[in-house]
Amino acid sequence: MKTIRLQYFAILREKRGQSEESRQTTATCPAELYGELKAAFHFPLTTEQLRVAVNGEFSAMDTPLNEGDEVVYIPPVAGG
Amino acid sequence: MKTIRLQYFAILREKRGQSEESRQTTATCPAELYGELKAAFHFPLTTEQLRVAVNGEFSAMDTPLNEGDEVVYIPPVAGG
Amino acid sequence: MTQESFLLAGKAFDPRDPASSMKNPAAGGFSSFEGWVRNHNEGRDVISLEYEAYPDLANREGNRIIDEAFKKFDIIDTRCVHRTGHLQVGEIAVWVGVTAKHRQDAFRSCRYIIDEVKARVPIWKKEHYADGHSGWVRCEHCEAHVHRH
Amino acid sequence: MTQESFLLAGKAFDPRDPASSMKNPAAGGFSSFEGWVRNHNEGRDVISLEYEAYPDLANREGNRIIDEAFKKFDIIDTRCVHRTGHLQVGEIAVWVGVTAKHRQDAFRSCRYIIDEVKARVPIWKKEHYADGHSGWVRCEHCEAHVHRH
Repeated sequence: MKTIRLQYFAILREKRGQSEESRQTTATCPAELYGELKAAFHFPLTTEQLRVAVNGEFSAMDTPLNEGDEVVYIPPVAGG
Repeated sequence: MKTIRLQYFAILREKRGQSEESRQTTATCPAELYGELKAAFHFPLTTEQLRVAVNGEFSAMDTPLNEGDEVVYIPPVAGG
Repeated sequence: MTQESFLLAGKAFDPRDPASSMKNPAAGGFSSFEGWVRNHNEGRDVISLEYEAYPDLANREGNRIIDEAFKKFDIIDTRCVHRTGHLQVGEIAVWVGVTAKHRQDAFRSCRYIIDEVKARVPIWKKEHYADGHSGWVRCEHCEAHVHRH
Repeated sequence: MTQESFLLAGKAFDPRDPASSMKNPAAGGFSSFEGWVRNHNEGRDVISLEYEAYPDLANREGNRIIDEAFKKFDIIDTRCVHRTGHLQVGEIAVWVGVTAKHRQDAFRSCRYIIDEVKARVPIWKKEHYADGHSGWVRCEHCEAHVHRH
């Protein structure tokens, strides 16, 4: 069990109903953690449609997660 | 013999020492007229390096000239 | 180039402010682009927009794009400012300015930066439509989750 | 587009003036370019410039280029202003602004207009150098006719 800090943006923030939380999880990577969150909060996107940032940097979906990591899932961007 | 109005710009104006004149000539086209002017005023450009405008529009160097036409020789441009 | 070449702006800004620091006697050309909020998109009437950013990563990725532009093109300076928050039709959503000795590098670099910013920087856009609906742009499932607000 | 889309300006101008009439809620992008007087050219130190135009034909050819841009690209509006007279380093020599629904057309059209204006519009540039000499740019024989002033 480790504690992961999550920030949510855009459609994920709206679906979650809040913009951040700390979560206890046994997930070992962002893909696994997303599976857990998707089931809990009915997120409308799959990991194929997302990128992920761990501790403020784009990372692979199978990056090992460590205690206290900050994870942000990035829906398709649409700036400008 | 016809009367042609001439305007001079840039290096041709400087070489001529004035920006316009009316000139009596027997020249039948802008190329021929330029030969006359080049000899008289030591213009440093050849007709291959110039374009010509007759009555405010780009024209061919062998366009027939008519009484009262306005002729402007266009050195290589360098705007912007 | 400074750390602050890419900036997020929470309020309306005047492009002359970021541009004012870019005057340089060695520069022969200044290319700029402004993205404006349009009154329509994909056949729907748009009345306003919301831009939401992940600020830490947006700043980092925005400045990374500018570093790339300096490597790819012979430019003197560049700035990019992207709005966040609620914008009305006609407001400036994003601004890019580039100075270079020659105009070709200024144009190419300006276009590179805006293209990459739109594709890579974590900023999301929610459109509010005249019919009362709204949706997150490029979120493929949004149509199924459109809601009244 | 109006007859006045291309203008010559005998004095310094603020690009916001021609740009101010281009606001349009259907426009998603505004691309602009400013040509600035550089302090050097082809290895020589430049202290000032003179631009001389053949006004009738410059206006006609400038507006013709803008007509072409409307045919080639999907743009909403465009303006171009070119200076004449004596300019100091850093001054704006030429300005082009283009609005379009999409940024690609705005960029392409802006670049088309500045490229064609520089190549075709009868405007000539005389450079004044730090060493006291001067010369008409692109006049191949100028080197042989450089003079003190």
